[in-house]
Amino acid sequence: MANNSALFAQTLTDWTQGTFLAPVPLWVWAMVSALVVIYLLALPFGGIATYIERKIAADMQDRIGPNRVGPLGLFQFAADAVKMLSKEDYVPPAGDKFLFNIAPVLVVVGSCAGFVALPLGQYLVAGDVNIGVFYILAVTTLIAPGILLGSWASENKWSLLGGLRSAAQIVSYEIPVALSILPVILISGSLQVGEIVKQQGWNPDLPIAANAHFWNVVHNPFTVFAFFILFVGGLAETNRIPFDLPEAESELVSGFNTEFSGMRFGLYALGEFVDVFVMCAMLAALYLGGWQLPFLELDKFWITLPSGLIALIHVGVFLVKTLLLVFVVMWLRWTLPRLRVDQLMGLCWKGMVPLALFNVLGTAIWVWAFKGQSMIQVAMGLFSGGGSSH
Amino acid sequence: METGYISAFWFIVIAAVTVPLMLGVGALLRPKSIPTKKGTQAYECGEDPIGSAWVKFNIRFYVVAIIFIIFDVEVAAVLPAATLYKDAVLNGNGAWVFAELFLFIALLVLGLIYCWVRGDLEWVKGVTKFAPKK
Amino acid sequence: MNLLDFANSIEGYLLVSSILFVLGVFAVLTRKNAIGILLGIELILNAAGINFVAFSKFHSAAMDGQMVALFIILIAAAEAAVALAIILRFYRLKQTIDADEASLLRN
Amino acid sequence: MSNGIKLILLLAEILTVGSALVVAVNPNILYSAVFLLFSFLGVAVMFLFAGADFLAATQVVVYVGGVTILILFAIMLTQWMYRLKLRDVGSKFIVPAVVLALGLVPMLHRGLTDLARMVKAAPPEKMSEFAASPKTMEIGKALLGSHVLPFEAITILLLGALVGAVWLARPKS
Repeated sequence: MANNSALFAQTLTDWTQGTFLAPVPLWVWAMVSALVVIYLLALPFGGIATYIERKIAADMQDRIGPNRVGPLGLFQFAADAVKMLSKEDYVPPAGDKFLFNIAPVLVVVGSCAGFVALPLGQYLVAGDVNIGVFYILAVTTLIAPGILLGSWASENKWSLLGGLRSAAQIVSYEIPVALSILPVILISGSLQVGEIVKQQGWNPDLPIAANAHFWNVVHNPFTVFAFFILFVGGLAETNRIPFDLPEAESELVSGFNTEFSGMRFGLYALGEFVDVFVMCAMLAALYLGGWQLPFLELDKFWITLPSGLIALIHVGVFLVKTLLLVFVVMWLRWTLPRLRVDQLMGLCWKGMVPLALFNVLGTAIWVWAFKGQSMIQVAMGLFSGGGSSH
Repeated sequence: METGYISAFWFIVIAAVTVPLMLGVGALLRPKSIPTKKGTQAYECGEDPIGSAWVKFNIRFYVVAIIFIIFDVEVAAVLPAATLYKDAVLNGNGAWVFAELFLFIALLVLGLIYCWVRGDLEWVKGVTKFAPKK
Repeated sequence: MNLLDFANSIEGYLLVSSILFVLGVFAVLTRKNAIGILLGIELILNAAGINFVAFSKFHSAAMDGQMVALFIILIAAAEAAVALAIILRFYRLKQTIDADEASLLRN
Repeated sequence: MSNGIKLILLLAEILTVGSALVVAVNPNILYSAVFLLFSFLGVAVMFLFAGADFLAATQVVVYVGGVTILILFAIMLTQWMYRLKLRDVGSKFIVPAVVLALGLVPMLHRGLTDLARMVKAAPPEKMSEFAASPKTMEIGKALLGSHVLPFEAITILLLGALVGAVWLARPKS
């Protein structure tokens, strides 16, 4: 089995060799890693993101924002959680109880399962499966049926309209998203996210030929566009502004989650924020070099760093990149007006899909013409007069 | 099967268990709810809802979904060939894989152009431009 | 042979596939609703896919079976798109999707 | 493979069969569609255990993300739901269908297992090696090599299906 060492669970098994924890089998460590990632990363992120979003909104509108609970209002999300937990648990009596209960499960599972293939660090990935990117695309498709069924089960006209819009929007934008991932696959020759990230390093000390190409976003002119298409498609897939028609409060009250109250609504919101995180993390891993520090390779550093510190730095770099993208997502919310539904579909099918197809073709030609080298490698090869490195 | 899928299994199980867990914790914390007439109605800004919400909707959503599924399948089908492309190029026989990719893109473009020209990508259908009578 | 080993043997896969196939046929025969019939057909196609994948692993350890299963998935999507478009057309014509109404060969 | 992992497979098979049963007999067509989704997921897990990782993801992407959504749209857009309440019971075929179902399962299973016995089984070590190896590139090689003709035929078929389906769904003025 390839790349066993890249597994979180395997790393934990190796670390505990020779200690009293040695007899613990691999599947227990897999469960521990899942617990750690979901309860210490995914769900807290969803909670804190609501606080950060309100704070950013306040800053942009010259307000103070949440400032009562704890210093700077930091514990606002905890107060929100308590509030949601203690609210009335409302199931529409005229609706469909079974579907109403199962819909949030689909949304939460669809967003949390995407974390499996995200490499937080070089050796910190819950399951660096071989079909990596495709796996993430596959599990996140569970969200659309979840939203659609939840909206139908509410027996509310706003909900059903919002759910139908949401499902149509998510499935439409899945095409440009998938097509914008294709250039990365052409460049890397792999679907495995860990492998894709590994190829995006750049060490100035190495000769060009021995170097990996730099971040995929600057691999060639077409990947720059592909990056933006993936980002915009991700906004639409996660129902963020300017694509928040499914929950447009001025026309649909609250869209597909109108009838969801208390913790049920909280789970929807949580699932959505986690989905934003997965999207941004995927973007960071595929196009912005994941855990790779720009122009540095820590294991070839002038002093040898302990492996634990390197792992921490990797996680930090990855989270900084991801959270910057999340910040841009929140920033856009207070910047752009909402699209109309016909503009939304027009943008997808007449704008992004043709452009994404063009990017795939352009990247294929670039890879063929320059033997897989990036812009930087080609330029440096020209300046040093060495010509092609192959 | 790779070990990574064991992690995936646990992620799915734990995420699925989280939902009833949180709802259960809420059930312990919250006061007993007293349903009222307005409270148990479908929310329509306080008005009494007229008729069921389970009504028929416009077919535009449906046409979009039909176009989507064909594109989705084509993208899924081209992924295996795309993973081979880099190695094939470096080994000097990229032409065959490129031809495959090009055919795939050409077919998608053809389908897109057909839908575009025949107006299936228009969201607003059946609205004819105002033409003054002669 | 205990149940766990049976699940991971070709007999287990074939049993699941047989049951799926028969349930699909059952749905096709008993449903009046055209969409219900389509659900049955999807079950039948899945049963065939399981069959091919099972033989691919347990009896040849080669890719041929998986290729056919992939083709089944691709064709099933095309089939679903066309079938649902036909159902939509039929619905526009008759304001119903009861398959028994579809016995006429003209409008 | 440890017993715990085999248990996951067994659960997936039970999920597949149980959901398929609901699909076949539940009178509510919407519930049938939802359980069809779970059946698809179970089949994807079975694919994964048979060493078809790429196929499993394709199954989820195409069936769960595509076909199920399409079917749900179709149900929600073509039914006068408040009148029919989605009931779909009673058919003149119900008795023969039950008889057929009860008789057909053992027959089919018997026939298929006999076939499996007749064909020479792969050696166990080759089987587990096959199940553990990644398949994406293998599928790519087969699609470009030995299976190129059916693959091209299917891509063209998909284009035809797109044109045909869109033509059928277009409102006639």
